[in-house]
Amino acid sequence: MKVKLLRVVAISMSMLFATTAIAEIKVGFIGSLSSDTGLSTLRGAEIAIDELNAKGGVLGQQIKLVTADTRQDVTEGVKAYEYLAETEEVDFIISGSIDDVSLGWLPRMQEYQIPTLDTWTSYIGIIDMLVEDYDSMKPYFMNIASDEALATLYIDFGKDVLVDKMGWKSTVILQEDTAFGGAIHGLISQAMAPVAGIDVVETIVYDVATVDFAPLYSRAVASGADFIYLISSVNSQVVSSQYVKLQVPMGMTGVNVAPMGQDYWEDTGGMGGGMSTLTPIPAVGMKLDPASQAFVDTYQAKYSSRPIIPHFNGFNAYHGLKQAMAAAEEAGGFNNTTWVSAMEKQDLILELDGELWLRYAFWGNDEVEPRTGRKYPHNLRFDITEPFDDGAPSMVVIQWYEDGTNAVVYPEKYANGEFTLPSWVKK
Amino acid sequence: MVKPLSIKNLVKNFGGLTATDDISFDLEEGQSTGLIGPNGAGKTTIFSQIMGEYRQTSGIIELYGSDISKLSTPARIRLGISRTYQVPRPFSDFSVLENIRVGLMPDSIWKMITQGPNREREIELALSVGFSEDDLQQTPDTLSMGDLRKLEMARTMATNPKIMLLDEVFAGLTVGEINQIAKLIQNMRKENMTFLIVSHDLKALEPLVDDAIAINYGKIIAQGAFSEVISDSAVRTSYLGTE
Amino acid sequence: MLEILIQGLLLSGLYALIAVGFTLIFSVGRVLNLAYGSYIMIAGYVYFYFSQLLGLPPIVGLLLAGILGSCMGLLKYNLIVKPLKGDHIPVEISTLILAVILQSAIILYFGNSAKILLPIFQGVIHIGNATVTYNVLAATLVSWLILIVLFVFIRKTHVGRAMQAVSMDSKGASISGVNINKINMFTWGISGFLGAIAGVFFASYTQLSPSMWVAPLIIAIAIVIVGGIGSIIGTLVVAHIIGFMEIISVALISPQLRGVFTMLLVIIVLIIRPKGLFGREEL
Amino acid sequence: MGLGLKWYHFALWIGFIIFMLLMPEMVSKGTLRTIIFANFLAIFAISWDILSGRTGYISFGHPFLIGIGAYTTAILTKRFDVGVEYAIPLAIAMTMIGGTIMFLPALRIKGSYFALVSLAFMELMYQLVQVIRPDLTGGTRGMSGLVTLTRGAVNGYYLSFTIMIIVALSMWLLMRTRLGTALSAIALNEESVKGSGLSPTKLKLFAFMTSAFVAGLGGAFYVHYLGSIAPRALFDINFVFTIIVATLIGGASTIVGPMFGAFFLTFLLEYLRPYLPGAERYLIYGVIALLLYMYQPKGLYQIMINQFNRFKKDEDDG
Repeated sequence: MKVKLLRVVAISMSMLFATTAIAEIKVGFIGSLSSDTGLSTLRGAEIAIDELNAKGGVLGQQIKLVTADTRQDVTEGVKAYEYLAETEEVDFIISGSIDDVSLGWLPRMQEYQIPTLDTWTSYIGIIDMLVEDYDSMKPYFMNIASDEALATLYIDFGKDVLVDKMGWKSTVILQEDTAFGGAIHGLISQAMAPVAGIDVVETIVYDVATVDFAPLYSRAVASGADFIYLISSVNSQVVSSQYVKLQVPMGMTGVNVAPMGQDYWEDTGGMGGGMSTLTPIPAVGMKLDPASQAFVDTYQAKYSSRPIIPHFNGFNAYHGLKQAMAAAEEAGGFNNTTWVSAMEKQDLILELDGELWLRYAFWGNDEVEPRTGRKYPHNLRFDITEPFDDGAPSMVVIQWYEDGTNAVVYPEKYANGEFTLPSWVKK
Repeated sequence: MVKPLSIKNLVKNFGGLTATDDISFDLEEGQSTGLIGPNGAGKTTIFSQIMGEYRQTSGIIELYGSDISKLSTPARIRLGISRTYQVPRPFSDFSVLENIRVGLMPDSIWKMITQGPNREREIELALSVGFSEDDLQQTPDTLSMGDLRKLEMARTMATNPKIMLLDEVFAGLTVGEINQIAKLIQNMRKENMTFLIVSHDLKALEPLVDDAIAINYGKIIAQGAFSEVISDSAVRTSYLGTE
Repeated sequence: MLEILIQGLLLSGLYALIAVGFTLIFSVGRVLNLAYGSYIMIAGYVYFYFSQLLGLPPIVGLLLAGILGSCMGLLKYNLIVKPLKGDHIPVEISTLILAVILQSAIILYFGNSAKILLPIFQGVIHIGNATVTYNVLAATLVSWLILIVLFVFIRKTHVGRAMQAVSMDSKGASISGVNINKINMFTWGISGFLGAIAGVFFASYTQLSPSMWVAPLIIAIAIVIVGGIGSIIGTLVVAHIIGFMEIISVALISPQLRGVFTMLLVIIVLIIRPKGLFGREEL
Repeated sequence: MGLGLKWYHFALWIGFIIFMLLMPEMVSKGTLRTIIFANFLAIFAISWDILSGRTGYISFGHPFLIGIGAYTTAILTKRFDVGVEYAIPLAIAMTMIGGTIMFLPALRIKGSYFALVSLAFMELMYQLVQVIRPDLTGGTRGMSGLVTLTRGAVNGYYLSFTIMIIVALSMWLLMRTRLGTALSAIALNEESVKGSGLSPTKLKLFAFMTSAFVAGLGGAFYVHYLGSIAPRALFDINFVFTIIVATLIGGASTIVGPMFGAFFLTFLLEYLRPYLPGAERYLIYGVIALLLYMYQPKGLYQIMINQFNRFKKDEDDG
């Protein structure tokens, strides 16, 4: 009896000691393993690592990828980060986390000081944390343009397209009740109205669990505005497809997360035509530079399940991971000062037909972006002023047509389609 | 002389139905009184009002001269009046001793925490109602109806009452068990306990009570010495009418 | 005003459809089936799989979903409710665990991202400012049809009256010769079927997602609580109270308080009238 | 006090505490981090057990209480620069007020109905936190960069274990007194408790307040361990699910059961991670939980007691 008991104890103890270290570079992925968002980042990283390993790895060692699932849950995100840091002892972390999940594990990043690259969240609050406390936040990089930059360029779209081209003067804002919705609403109502000359007639805030959008659309139609401005990130297929199903007799554009993926059409069962949204780049429907196109080709050859084309963060992960490894090569490791300064100097310019098309570089700690007049330390180096020769624009506007195709409609330089109204809307 | 329990003009309406219609009676110190009447006459409703489980529509209930009409059930029990139920309601997962333990507890969280259980008193109570040493750790699901009634008596006695209201104490019992319970009541009568007893079994009731109150349709129809009450013609017809 | 009336009627119809299967179990079996939302979710996915991915006709998808819902109900009754002897709390907790398991299973097979179902019936009509899709109209009509059939079934047929008897007093019913087990099986089967039908309509109304079981479950619970145990009429009336409350708060007050009013109603009713507004404890 | 303590109770507790204190010497930091979460889950499960396991008032909305504690201290420290030494006691006091609010419906309703009201409380709180004053609560995204009390796995481990063991031991002792018996009696038959001259209202209020105290304590330290707070993760049916399942798998109404249940569940989940990184993990975990619960609704505690009794019987026989 006693021998048996001892054996049980011995086995359980050995399980506790289970992990061992091998000489290799470990990259940790943190994100949801069952969402398009998470999978885009994961697969972007996988392809980059395959390519790097084929060329001999980094610092003379092979790169190994370990994953930690967050299930898009904040607490799971903290556990996942701890798992990567303490059990797997990774050198670098690439993240496809959504806003609140990133906010959840950020205190752990500050504690462990592990170089971390976020590819999906564009939450300006995180960049603000870098502004306030650069020292503890410096291993953090975000290679997607943050909210502020997205919104600024979007207001230009309002002026150039909605007012000048469509002749719209007033809007009714349909906003989901989330922090994201609130932030975008603030930018739109305070800047778009005065700058672009669009009058906000009414704002309708709805609860994200809303089942039935018919009364909301009725209210929007009754407001008498020229078009609906939709702000939706959670369950945005529902609000989009109900717009189509109900054939709401009004134009609609805005910030809508669901149409940002190529799977949107299948997900809505084709009930998604006419929808337009701003999206970070590289967007669906956008022409790609050769390097990014090659990435997509490899991706499609390698993976058969959704997302059929990686979302923007897949590209960010692919290019960003290579930059992070290049920085490590230059700095001789992942030290939180030498690696950080090497990473800050990374600059990848991707050209299409001789023009600057995409740029992966970062704002420095003290640089001020001229148009918004503020600092964006470690945020992607975006450009929000035409003719976009210093960097890629922070966003483009895409539209889905009723035949299931999509195209970029703004800005001019990237556009390959026209902004139009769905067929059931009377001009 | 202050009466242990004094009921004055008790009325209870349930919607349009009058369950207790202007009932008044007193209990005498150390006396045992039978409360009899046909099914649905309102006996249990009177018990429930005395214990505060139902609030009376009007009327006064006095315990040793003070009005208890506004007090909660536990407060009334602490003043020295306690009842048993027609269907025993033990704590199903508890042993016999634990069931009694709940009855013995003071209604003070502090004392519950700081003072341990009084095991001697628990055992004494259990044995006094006729449990054997072997029964003490049994749980109610293994007990007979008679044992459950004994347990209920013991838990009621544990609250240290001066007046006990017993509701159908003999229902569902074997002759042997009836005798056991009867003996227990007789012993307590010797110790000057005041009783109000409801029972259908008039024969078993007779030796246990001095007086009786007969009610029908919520009204008192006869009151006095037990032998007089049961020979009362109104009482006889009320019983014959329903049985 | 007209559109509030129309939209209110439509939404309430859907809510009544969602709640009725839940009500049945609650009145006959006296247990809350917290995995009820899973019928709704799984039915949506089954319909999606057969009718949208494989291209079978909608009615086939709907029936397959219903049959599967029925089977799930029977399995749940035999594997969970019966072994636990219908004890309320253990059944509630195990059905809650089951719901979470089913959610993981769906994520595993279909992924986490939400999908939109094609409408079962295509097309819209405009009435004033309100637009009504045929799909929602159909859901409402089906809901009314099911409620009427169920009402008649319970009053007029032998099995229905036996269900009624069990719901009022299962011991009494058992003494008078009703086979409780059979009636329970039957009820769980029907409830699963109804839940599944409601699920397909609910999903085609909103979306498919692995976490979609929570919202309809809360609606069903709210309706049953406010309505009180059981009565079909009560379910219908309260579905309309909650449906209209929601439409009115969205249209006239503040859309973001949509759910708050429902929750407040639930809490207030439970505290003031724990038996519910129509708590007659019979079907 | 008549706690009925035996020598082996002392031996087991002291053995357990020594074993746990030596843990940082024996295991990796990653494992320690896992145990920290287990410690917090144990605190929440014990809080649930005091209320629901004991008195039978099943709470499906326990995050309502935990959330009050967590949000109070998060808001006080982040927005008003209050020191944690004041913020945490205030948070606990607020949670006890929340416990009193949750207690009010329990005056009138019980069973499934109470369970549902508690769920409604959680849902209401979830909606309110997002809508009312997002400048204080951080709205949907919650808050990050909150004060953390410890740095490093070892310190976090010692702090969380200390709180957990104090809570567990004191509640275990408390529930061995006659008060524990009286609270259990409420679950068995509230009418008979009244009929025994005890006020169920007073007892229930005490159970709610104690449960809220523990939940507030746990919630406050939890948020200062995480360094962030997010409403979506807190007021989540999955969180409720984990707390309840931990308690039930361990053995409701035993205090030590929920503690072991929390450890069991956390480790089950973490050990599955390397083999099943994705959604399969939760499937397997749920199935194990359901089977265990169906097999023995009284939990691991009861299984262990049964094993112990069988072992003892074997010894006696042999």
